[in-house]
Amino acid sequence: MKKIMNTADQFVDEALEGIICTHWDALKFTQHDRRGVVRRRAPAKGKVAIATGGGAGHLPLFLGYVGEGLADGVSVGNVFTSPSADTMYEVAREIEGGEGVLFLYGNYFGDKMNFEVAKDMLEDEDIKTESVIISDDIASASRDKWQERRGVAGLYFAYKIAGAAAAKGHSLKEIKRVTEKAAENLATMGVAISPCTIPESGRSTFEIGENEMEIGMGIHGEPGIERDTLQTAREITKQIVDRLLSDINVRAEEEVAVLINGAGATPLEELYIVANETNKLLHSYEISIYSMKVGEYATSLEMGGCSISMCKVDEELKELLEAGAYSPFIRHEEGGSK
Amino acid sequence: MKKIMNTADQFVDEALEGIICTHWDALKFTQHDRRGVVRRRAPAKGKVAIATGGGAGHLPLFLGYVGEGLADGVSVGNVFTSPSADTMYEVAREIEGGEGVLFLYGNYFGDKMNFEVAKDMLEDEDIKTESVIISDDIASASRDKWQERRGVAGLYFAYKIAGAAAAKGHSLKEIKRVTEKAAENLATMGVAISPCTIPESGRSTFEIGENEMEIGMGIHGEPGIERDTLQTAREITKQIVDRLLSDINVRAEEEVAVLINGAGATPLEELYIVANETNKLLHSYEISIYSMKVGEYATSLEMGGCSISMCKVDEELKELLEAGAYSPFIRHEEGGSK
Amino acid sequence: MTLSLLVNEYYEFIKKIKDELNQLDAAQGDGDLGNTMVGGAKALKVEAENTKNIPDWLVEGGKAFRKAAPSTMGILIASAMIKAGKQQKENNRLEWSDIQKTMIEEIMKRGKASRGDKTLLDAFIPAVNAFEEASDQGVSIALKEAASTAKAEAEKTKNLNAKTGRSSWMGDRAKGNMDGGAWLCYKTYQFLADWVKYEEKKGEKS
Amino acid sequence: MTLSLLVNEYYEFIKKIKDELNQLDAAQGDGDLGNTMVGGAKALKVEAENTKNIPDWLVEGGKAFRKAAPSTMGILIASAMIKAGKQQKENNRLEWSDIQKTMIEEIMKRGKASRGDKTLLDAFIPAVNAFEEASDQGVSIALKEAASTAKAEAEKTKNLNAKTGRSSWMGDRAKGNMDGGAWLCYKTYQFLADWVKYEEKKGEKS
Ligand SMILES: Nc1ncnc2c1ncn2[C@@H]1O[C@H](COP(=O)(O)OP(=O)(O)O)[C@@H](O)[C@H]1O
Ligand SMILES: Nc1ncnc2c1ncn2[C@@H]1O[C@H](COP(=O)(O)OP(=O)(O)O)[C@@H](O)[C@H]1O
Ligand SMILES: [Mg+2]
Ligand SMILES: [Mg+2]
Ligand SMILES: [Mg+2]
Ligand SMILES: [Mg+2]
Repeated sequence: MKKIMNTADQFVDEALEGIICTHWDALKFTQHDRRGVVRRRAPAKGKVAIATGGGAGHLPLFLGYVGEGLADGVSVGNVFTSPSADTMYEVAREIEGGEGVLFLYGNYFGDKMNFEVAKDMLEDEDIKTESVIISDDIASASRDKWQERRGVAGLYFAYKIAGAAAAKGHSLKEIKRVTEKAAENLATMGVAISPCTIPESGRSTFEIGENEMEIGMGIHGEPGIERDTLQTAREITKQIVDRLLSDINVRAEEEVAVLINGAGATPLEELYIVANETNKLLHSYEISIYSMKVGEYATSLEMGGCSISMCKVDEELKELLEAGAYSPFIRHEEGGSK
Repeated sequence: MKKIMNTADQFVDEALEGIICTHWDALKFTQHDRRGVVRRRAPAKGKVAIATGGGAGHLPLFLGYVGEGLADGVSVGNVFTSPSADTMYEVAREIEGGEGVLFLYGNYFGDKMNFEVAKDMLEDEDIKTESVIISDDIASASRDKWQERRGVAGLYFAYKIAGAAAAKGHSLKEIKRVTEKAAENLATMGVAISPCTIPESGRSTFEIGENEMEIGMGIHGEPGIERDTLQTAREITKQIVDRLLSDINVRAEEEVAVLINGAGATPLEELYIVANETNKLLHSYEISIYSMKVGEYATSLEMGGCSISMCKVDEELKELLEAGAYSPFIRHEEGGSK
Repeated sequence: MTLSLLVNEYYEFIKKIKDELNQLDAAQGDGDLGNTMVGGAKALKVEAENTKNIPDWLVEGGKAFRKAAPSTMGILIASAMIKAGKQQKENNRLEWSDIQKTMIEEIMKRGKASRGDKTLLDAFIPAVNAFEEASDQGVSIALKEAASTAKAEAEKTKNLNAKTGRSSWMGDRAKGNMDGGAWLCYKTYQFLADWVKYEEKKGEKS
Repeated sequence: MTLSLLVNEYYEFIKKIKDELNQLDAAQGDGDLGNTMVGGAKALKVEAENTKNIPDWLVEGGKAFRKAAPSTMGILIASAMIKAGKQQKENNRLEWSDIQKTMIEEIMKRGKASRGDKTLLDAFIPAVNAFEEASDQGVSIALKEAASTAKAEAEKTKNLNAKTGRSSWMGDRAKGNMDGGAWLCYKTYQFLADWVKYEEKKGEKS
C-alpha cells in the first residue's frame, strides 16, 4: 500500500483538518464532533437545511458538496464506512434553521440505518426531517427495483437540484418531491480498470488482470455485471450509454444532463475522450445534451476507471440545474448549463 | 498499459475534441490547426494576448489555463512533447489584438526552441512578442542557475499573475516584468510514488520499488534528488517545505502563496493531509500563508505523487493573485485569496 | 466486576477472530466486519468499566458502539442493545430471554430483514429459540444449545441468496459463502457458553 | 527521382534504428528520439515526393519535419534544414560542405550549445571537419571519413556530462551514457556513405 499519509488511523481526521484549514472561510467543524462539517454560515436560516454524509475516500463526495446552492452539512465516516448516527444528529442540529432538514445520501445499508437512527433522535426533539436516498447505479439492480441500487456519481444532480430548490425557499416536502423526481430519472454506470487500497486495512478493493476491465463495478469495488478484456473508449461508452438510455427510457428529441466522472486515477484526458464518444453517440441518436460535466465528482481513492451518469431533464429540473452552486470543490455558474 | 482510449495515435486529438465539445462556450480550435485552442472571444482586443503551450498529459496544464484573467490561447503537443512552432504561430495570430503577445510556458528545451522559432515567424509579420519562461522545480538545478530549472506546477502562479496584469490593461513590458518577478520568487518540489505510461510508446516514465518514493522527480519522470523508502506525509512535507523556504529565502513574518498539486492518481484526501502538514509547519515557522490551493494543477497522466509550490508575495503580486480568473478548469473568485 | 471482566474477555476474543470475520465479509461484502467488531467491542469494554449495571451498560455500550463502529452490523447491534437496555431499565429487572428477543425485534425493525435473508438473524433467531427451550436446564446448557444451533444455522446460510445488505448486490454470486454476521452470532454464543462453564467450574472449586 | 528514393531509403533505415535511438534517449532523456526521427523522416519522405530540387526539399522538408516531430531534435534539424535550403536557394548553387556548415551554425544558434555539451554537435562538428578534409578524394570517401569520425566522437560522449537538453538535469548520472543525437549523426553519415557507395557501384556496373 503506497499512500502519502501519516498513519492509517489518522487518515480521515487529518484530511479533514487539511480541508478545514484550507477552506476555513467556507467550512467549519461541528462544535462537538470533528467528523461533522457544516457551512461557515450555518444554521441555514429561513430555508430547509440539507444534510448529507457517507464514508470518506470519495472526494469531492460527500464533503465537497457542502456549499451555496448545495448541501449545508456533512457527516464523514471512515474510508468507505458510514458515519455515525451521532455525527449525523450533530450536523443536523447545527444546520437546522427552523424549516426542517433533508437527509440526502447514497443508498448503502450502513448509512441508511444510521441516518434513520439520527432521524429518530431528531424527531424526539421535534426537528422535522425527510430523507431522499439516491440509488443510481444501474449495474446493482434492475429498473423495477431501482430503489435498491447503490448510490454513485449521480448524486451530483441530486445535490444540485435539492440545493437549488432549498436556496429558492421551497418547502421540505416540495424539495423532497423534486429531488425524488430527479432520483427516479437518474442512471449511472461505471467501468473499473484498477483497484484502490483502503488505508485502514491495507486491503485492495478487488483484483483485476493486466488487460481486464469490469463494467458496472461500484465505488467500493462492489462486483459489476461483466468482466471483459479492456475495450476501446468507444466500445465502453456505447455499452454504458445504451444501457443508461434504455434504463431511464430516453428517446430521440428528449434531453439529458450528462456527467462523466473519474474514479480517481484516471487522467482528465481519458475522461474527455469518453466525453467525446458520449457526445457523438448521443448526437447520432438525436438525443439533446442539456449539459455535460467532466471531471472527478465521486471517486474511490486511487481507483482507475470512470462512470457516465445521465439525468433525463424537464423544464422544472433544468431551472434548478441552472442555479448557481459554489463550494470549495464544486462550482456551477448561475445561469449556465455547463 | 491500461488506458481508456481508442488508439494511442488519436489520444491527444480525441481528448481535445472532447474538451471542445464540452466547453464550446468558452473555447474553440484555431482555424487552421486543431492542436491550437483559443478563447471563444479571441482575439484579445485592447489587451496583451497571452499564449502558452506544452505537451499533452498534464491537464489542467496547459489548456486548462485558457480563460478570463488567464491565458488567451494554447498550443498542444503530443503527450510530453512540445507542440510545433507552426501551431504556436497560429495561436498567436488568432489571439493577438494589437497589444502584442506574451509567450508564457515552462522551461523545456523542445518547447523553448519551438517558441523561439514561432517568435521569429511572428516578428517577420511585425507582431510584438515577449517570453517569460517558468523554471520553478528546485530539484533540477541550484538557485544560482534557477533559470535552467524545469517548469512545473508553479506555472499556476505565473498564469494567474500575467493573466490578471493583462486583464488590467498593462503593457507587454510591464506584464513581462511582474511575471518575471513572480517567476524568480517561485519554488516547487515534488515527490513521486508511481509512474505513468505514455500512450504513444507504452513506456513507463520510471520504475520504482513497492516501498520507494523519489523526492524531486519531474513531471515527465525526470530524475529527482533522492530515492528513499516511502516516508510519512509529515516527513515528506518537511523535507520539501524546508528546501522551498531556503530556496526563495522566506523568513518569519514573510508571506507565501502555497499550492499543493496532485500528480494525477493521488487522492484529494492525501493532498489535504499534505496541506495540513504544510499549514502546521509554516505556522510553526511563523510564516504567513497568503493563500492555499489544493488540487490538480499540473499532472502527469496517472502518476502518483504530489508537489508543493510556494511563491513569496508582496503587495503587487497579491493584488494580481486576488483578481478573478475563470476557465473551464480553473476558477478563482475575484477578491478571494483562497 | 464480572461484567467488566467478561466484556474485556470478549474484546480479546473478538480480536482473535477479527481476520476470520473480515474474510467472511470480504467474500460477499466489503471485508470490514472484523474491524467493526474490534472497534465496537473495545467501546463496549470501556463502557463496562464505567457503568454499574447491565441495563446501563447495554444503553451506554450501545451508544459507544454506534459511535466507534457505525457500519451495518455496528448500528444494528448498537440499536438492539440500547433498546434492550432501556426496556430492562423500565421493567426494572434483568431477563436474559427478553433481552435477546428485544434485540431481534429491534434488528428486524431497523434492518427490515427477516429469517432467510442471509444475515445474522438466520443464526440469531433459531439460537434464541434453542436458548428458550433449554432454559429450564440452566443458563450454561441453554447457551450451549444456542451456540450449537447458531453454528448449524450459520453454516446453512451458504445455500442462501442474500436479500439485504451489501451482499444482496452480488446476486447468485453470494451463494456458497457463509454469512459473516451469522457466524459472529455463533461465535458469540460459543464465547458466552465457554465463559459461563468456566465460571461455574471456578464456583465448584472454591 | 534520386532524392525521393534516397529519402525513402532513409525513412526505412530510421525505422530500423528507432528502438536503438529510443533506448539511448531513454537512458538520459525521455526515450522518444527514435519516435521523433521516424515521424520526421516520414515527413521528409513525403516532401521529397512533392519537391523538385534539393534546396526546395530542404526548406519544405524542414517545415514538415517541424510540424510532424517538434521535439528538441526535431526543431533543431528542421531549423537547420530550412536555413540551409534558403541559403542554397539564394546562392543558387548546391554546395554540400556549405549545407553542413550552415546546419551546424543554425543548430548552435537555436540550441545555444557548443561542442563538449554532449549533443549531436559532438559528432556533427568533427564529422563535417573530416568531410571537408577528405572532400578532394570524392564524396564517397569524404562521407566514409565523416562517418567513422562521427562514430568515434559519438562514443566519446559517454565520458561527458550533459550541459544542455533534458539530460543536463541528470547531472553526473548522465555519464556513461552515449548521447543519442550524436549516435544518430554517425548513423546518418554511415547511411549516406553506404548509399553513395551503392550508387557508385551501380554506376560502375551499368
Ligand atoms: N438488513 C440487515 N439486517 C440484519 N443484518 C444485516 C442486514 N444487512 C446486513 N446484515 C448483517 O451485517 C453483516 C455485515 O456487517 P458489516 O460488515 O458491518 O456491514 P457493511 O460493511 O456492509 O456496513 C452481514 O454479514 C449480515 O449478517
Ligand atoms: N541545446 C542543444 N543543442 C543541440 N542538440 C541538442 C540540444 N539539446 C539536446 N540536443 C540533442 O537532442 C537529443 C534529444 O533529442 P529529443 O529526444 O528530440 O529531445 P527531447 O525529447 O528532450 O525534446 C540529444 O540526444 C542531443 O543530442
Ligand atoms: Mg463496511
Ligand atoms: Mg521528448
Ligand atoms: Mg462489511
Ligand atoms: Mg527525447
